[in-house]
Amino acid sequence: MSTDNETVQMTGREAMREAMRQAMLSDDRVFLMGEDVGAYGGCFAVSAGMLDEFGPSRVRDTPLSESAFVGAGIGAAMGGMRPIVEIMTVNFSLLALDQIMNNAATLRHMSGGQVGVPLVIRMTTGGGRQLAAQHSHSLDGWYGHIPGLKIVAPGTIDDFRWMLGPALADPDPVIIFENGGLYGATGEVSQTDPGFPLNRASVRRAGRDLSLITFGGTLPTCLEAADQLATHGVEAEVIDLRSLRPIDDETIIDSISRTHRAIVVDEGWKSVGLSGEIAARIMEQAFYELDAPVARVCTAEIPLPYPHHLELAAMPSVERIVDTAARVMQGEAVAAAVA
Amino acid sequence: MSTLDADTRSAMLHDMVFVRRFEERCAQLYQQTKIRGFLHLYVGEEAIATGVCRLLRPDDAVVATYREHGHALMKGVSPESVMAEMFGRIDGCSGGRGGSMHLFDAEHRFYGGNAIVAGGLPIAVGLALAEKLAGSDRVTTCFFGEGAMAEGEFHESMNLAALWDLPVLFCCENNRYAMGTALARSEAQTDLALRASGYGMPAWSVDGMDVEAVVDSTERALTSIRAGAGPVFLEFQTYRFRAHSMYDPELYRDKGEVAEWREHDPIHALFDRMVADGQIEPDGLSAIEAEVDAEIERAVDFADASPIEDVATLERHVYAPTLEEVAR
Amino acid sequence: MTTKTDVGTMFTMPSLGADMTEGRITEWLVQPGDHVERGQIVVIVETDKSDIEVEVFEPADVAELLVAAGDLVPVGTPIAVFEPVDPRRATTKHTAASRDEAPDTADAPSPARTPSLAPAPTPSPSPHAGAAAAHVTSPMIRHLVDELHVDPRRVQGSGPGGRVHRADVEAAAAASRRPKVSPRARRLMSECGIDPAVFDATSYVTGDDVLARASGPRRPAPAVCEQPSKADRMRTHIAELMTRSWAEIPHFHLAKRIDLGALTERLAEANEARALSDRVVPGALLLCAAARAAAMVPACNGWWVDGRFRPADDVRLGVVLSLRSGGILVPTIDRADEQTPFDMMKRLSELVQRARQGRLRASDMGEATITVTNLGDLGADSVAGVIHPPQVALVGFGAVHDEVSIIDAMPAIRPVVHASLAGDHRAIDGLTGSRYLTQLQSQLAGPLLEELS
Amino acid sequence: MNARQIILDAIERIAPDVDVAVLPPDVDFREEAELDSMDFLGVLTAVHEATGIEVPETDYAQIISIDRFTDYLSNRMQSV
Repeated sequence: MSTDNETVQMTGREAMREAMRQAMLSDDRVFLMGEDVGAYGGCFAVSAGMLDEFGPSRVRDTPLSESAFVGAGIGAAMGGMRPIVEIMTVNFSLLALDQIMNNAATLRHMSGGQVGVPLVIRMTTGGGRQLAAQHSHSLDGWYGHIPGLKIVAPGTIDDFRWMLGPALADPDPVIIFENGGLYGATGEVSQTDPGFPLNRASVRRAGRDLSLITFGGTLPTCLEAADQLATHGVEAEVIDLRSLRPIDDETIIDSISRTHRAIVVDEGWKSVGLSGEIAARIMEQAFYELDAPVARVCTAEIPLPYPHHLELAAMPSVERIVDTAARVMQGEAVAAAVA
Repeated sequence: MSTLDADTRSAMLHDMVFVRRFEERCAQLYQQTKIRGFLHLYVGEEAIATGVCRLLRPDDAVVATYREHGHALMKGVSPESVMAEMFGRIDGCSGGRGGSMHLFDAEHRFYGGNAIVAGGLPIAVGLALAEKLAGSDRVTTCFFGEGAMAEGEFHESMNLAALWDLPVLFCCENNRYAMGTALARSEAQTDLALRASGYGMPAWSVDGMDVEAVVDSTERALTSIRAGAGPVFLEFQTYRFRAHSMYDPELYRDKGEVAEWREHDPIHALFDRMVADGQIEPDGLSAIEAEVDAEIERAVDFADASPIEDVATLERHVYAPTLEEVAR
Repeated sequence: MTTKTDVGTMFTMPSLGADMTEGRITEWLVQPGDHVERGQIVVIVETDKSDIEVEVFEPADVAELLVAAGDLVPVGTPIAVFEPVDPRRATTKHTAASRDEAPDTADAPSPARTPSLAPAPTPSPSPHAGAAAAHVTSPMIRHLVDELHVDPRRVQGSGPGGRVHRADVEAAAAASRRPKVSPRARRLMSECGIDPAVFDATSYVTGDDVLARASGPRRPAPAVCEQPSKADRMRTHIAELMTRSWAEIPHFHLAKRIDLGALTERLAEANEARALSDRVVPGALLLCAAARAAAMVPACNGWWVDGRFRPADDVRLGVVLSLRSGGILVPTIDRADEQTPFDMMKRLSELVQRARQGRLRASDMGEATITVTNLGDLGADSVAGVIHPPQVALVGFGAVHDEVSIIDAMPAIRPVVHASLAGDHRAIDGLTGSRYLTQLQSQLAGPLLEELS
Repeated sequence: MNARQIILDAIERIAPDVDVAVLPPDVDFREEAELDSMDFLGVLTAVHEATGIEVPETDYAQIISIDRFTDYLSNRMQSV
């Protein structure tokens, strides 16, 4: 008899595959559509075996026409289906940005609330695998700018398993950003749905001196940085945003009213980015709780380079987080672009 | 081409006159600043919306463009709600939020105008995909101008629809000008039906100024689609008698060409044939116009009386209302 | 509360409660000429709630009493003059005139910092201020100006014709440096009425630094009307507090039935082995558990102020004591989460005794971070309390009593207590509240048991 | 001093507002005088100071009423 919080070990791709399988088994409105999701089993092998199990009608390989098949996903959702559209990586989603922004995000408003788009779009995101500039972008923050969309980013394997359900149940379009690095990572997955609300952040590690605010691929980096900081006597709290739109201000502000210092860690670029948005919200809502300026650790302001050592130097790293934390604890403003 | 019986003809005549007078009244209202923003009028192309929509079932879906008044009215969206929408009032078919370019009516499955050229095509393909997966024989009709055919989304949508045998009726309203660019200056291959056939779907050209030809072709196309044979592409040759929109000085075409096309006015073409067949009195047109004008005036009064939305509900219609908001 | 003057130390009327603006001297316990030691009670002060014994923090000789018994004076009014009697302090007495050099051992426990230099008045940089802007000549001076990031216009040349010397540059540098004070620190300074100048000009001041210096309560007290009788005053005070709480705080109530079988068994064993005077009552254990649970669930341990929750840094447990003559007193126990059951029993019995004699001390009346109302063994089986603002939670214990419980599917008589949590829904919600009650339960099963053996 | 008087004095010391003279001797005096566990401990402490006798918790049941407490105390006083 398994107790309700017994867990099982899974990789990121296995967790998302199980999520899709269970969704399709329990609701025949749900179907999967995307490039190479069927015969090939998914570019990152997330949907391996699903074509045999559900057949070509519900696991649909598409031509390389992002605008058309994302638009078709929107239309099918308007038509009463609950599609899961996989865009191979966020880098290709730019071809479908017109459909995502001008249709998916906006139809409900233009129609005075009559037309909803209950669609889930999954995209791989993030760098670090030497795929060079056009395959390594982290544009999760961009999409967080658009009213009408809901944006989530699983950082734990448990979230890879349990975010899809509520996303499919949502009457509005939800985009799930899956960091490619986590597909191969293993983690604990609870047997039953923990029922954690899609739009709430989670304190992954409690601490009292400093709040590390991050999401997705950089969550493991922050947890490691927090462990290192602990050896120096600095107890860092790690907040996993989970949702980039809406942002769970309450959890962030509650944390900062206890730690009084914050570092936002985002694999996107610093300029005009998500990290700036979070820093602004902290300034607006917790200014008088701050004992140091909010610091940001982001990817260097360059397209990601191919060489591994350069790519690692550009991206947020444990060292850069620990160094920034040390300076924040002294109340220094950390404004350097790369810092 | 079978000629239609008198009742059908007079109904279509009434519809075309209604759309024509509705659009002309909008032009006037625009000048009185009652309608703002962009306004694209359907004057001259009435036969297509009248002919095609007449054959659609209430549960068929329509996706149109920003030149959509005729399609909306012929698909059953009430003139009052269309006019109120252009006045930006809460009784508009989109609650006042969309305006002329974004008329929506879920009940009549009219899925809006789309202000992005070819932006509606992928959606139509999707709506048809849903029907296919649900195993229904409902058709999704997608109206667009010839300008859309230069967009990548046109190519991707046509290919996907053909590839998956989806129940889509692609209706290209070729009015010869994409805003200020003549067809020959934007398309290497100006035989649009020939291009469409390249995707492996039936495609032919139709005289968009002859409403009976429109009806005939649409009937054949719908029969094929409902039988599951996949999408059909119809190119309707037509002409807009007024500017692209209210801001357009029309420098790109000469007045002679416009006069020549006015000779093919779809309303007069049908009216003359009905008079010749003794189905209507030679002065019958003015009676229809008077009746239509009165109906349109009621729509204008309705729109004028409809209140504007309170700013307090500004942030509504972005996401689905939560249970509490619905209860409130 | 003492403030240094040239003559001696002015002893002022202390603020002894969040809502206190005035105090009446009930009785002086010392006379001019007496010597007092640190911690000695020198005066009894009557407040809305009760008479409070006020102690001194430094050894001193009583020089003069400024306010007679029975007089009502606002908080902060000097009420006596004490001559500090401390070898270290003695020397400063002679050179008290030049206060700046006196080592800053002021009453508030200042953090380990170098004595603060009051920042020299910054010369006004306006160009038309007498001598032309100092002309920086020698390269050495220019280098120094750069090195110390000094604005040349700020440097006042003290040499002939405005020549600039090294000392001038250094003075300008020192003047331009203001302490880096964080927004939180600035807020807390204004709330605690602390002058930024007390901090070293070169230091980086955080909120924690300010809290360390602040000793008095942080909240401005509302005005108090004329003096009804003491008992009535207490009643009106309680009435005010409770109505404000009920009006402002959106209460929610959660309850949990906790089995105390193991605990009462272990307690009986412990008591049997100890003398009567060391015997521990169950109430003391409930207080330990309540305090430790507050430490584990910080979201319940703090204050709702200005529309925001401010967590406390330690657990100062408010204990509601009902007086036999009616009315309640709510003294506090500092670092309540660190007390063993035996410490807690000792402190509880001291508090009960002092409260019943109406002789609570200033240190007993600190600002609670969370409050427990304990009806002891007489009252109801359970209680849903009213939160004491500005706190955000109130823990209620009914009487410990026997109930039928199902153990291994068999009915059994077990001693239980009904614990309840009243929560301020602006600050916390049901999840946090239930997390607190679960912590409370585990404290009563786990660690407290071992500490009893 | 007899046991009964010692007990009544102890109660009066802890609960001055109670008129011990009219306390019914055969009822649970803890309830009657509204003595909570702290007060009850105070009473036992007072009795201990007066007689040197400590009442263990296990004997609480035998001293429910003033009469029974008096018998219990006097027996303990004779046996010391």
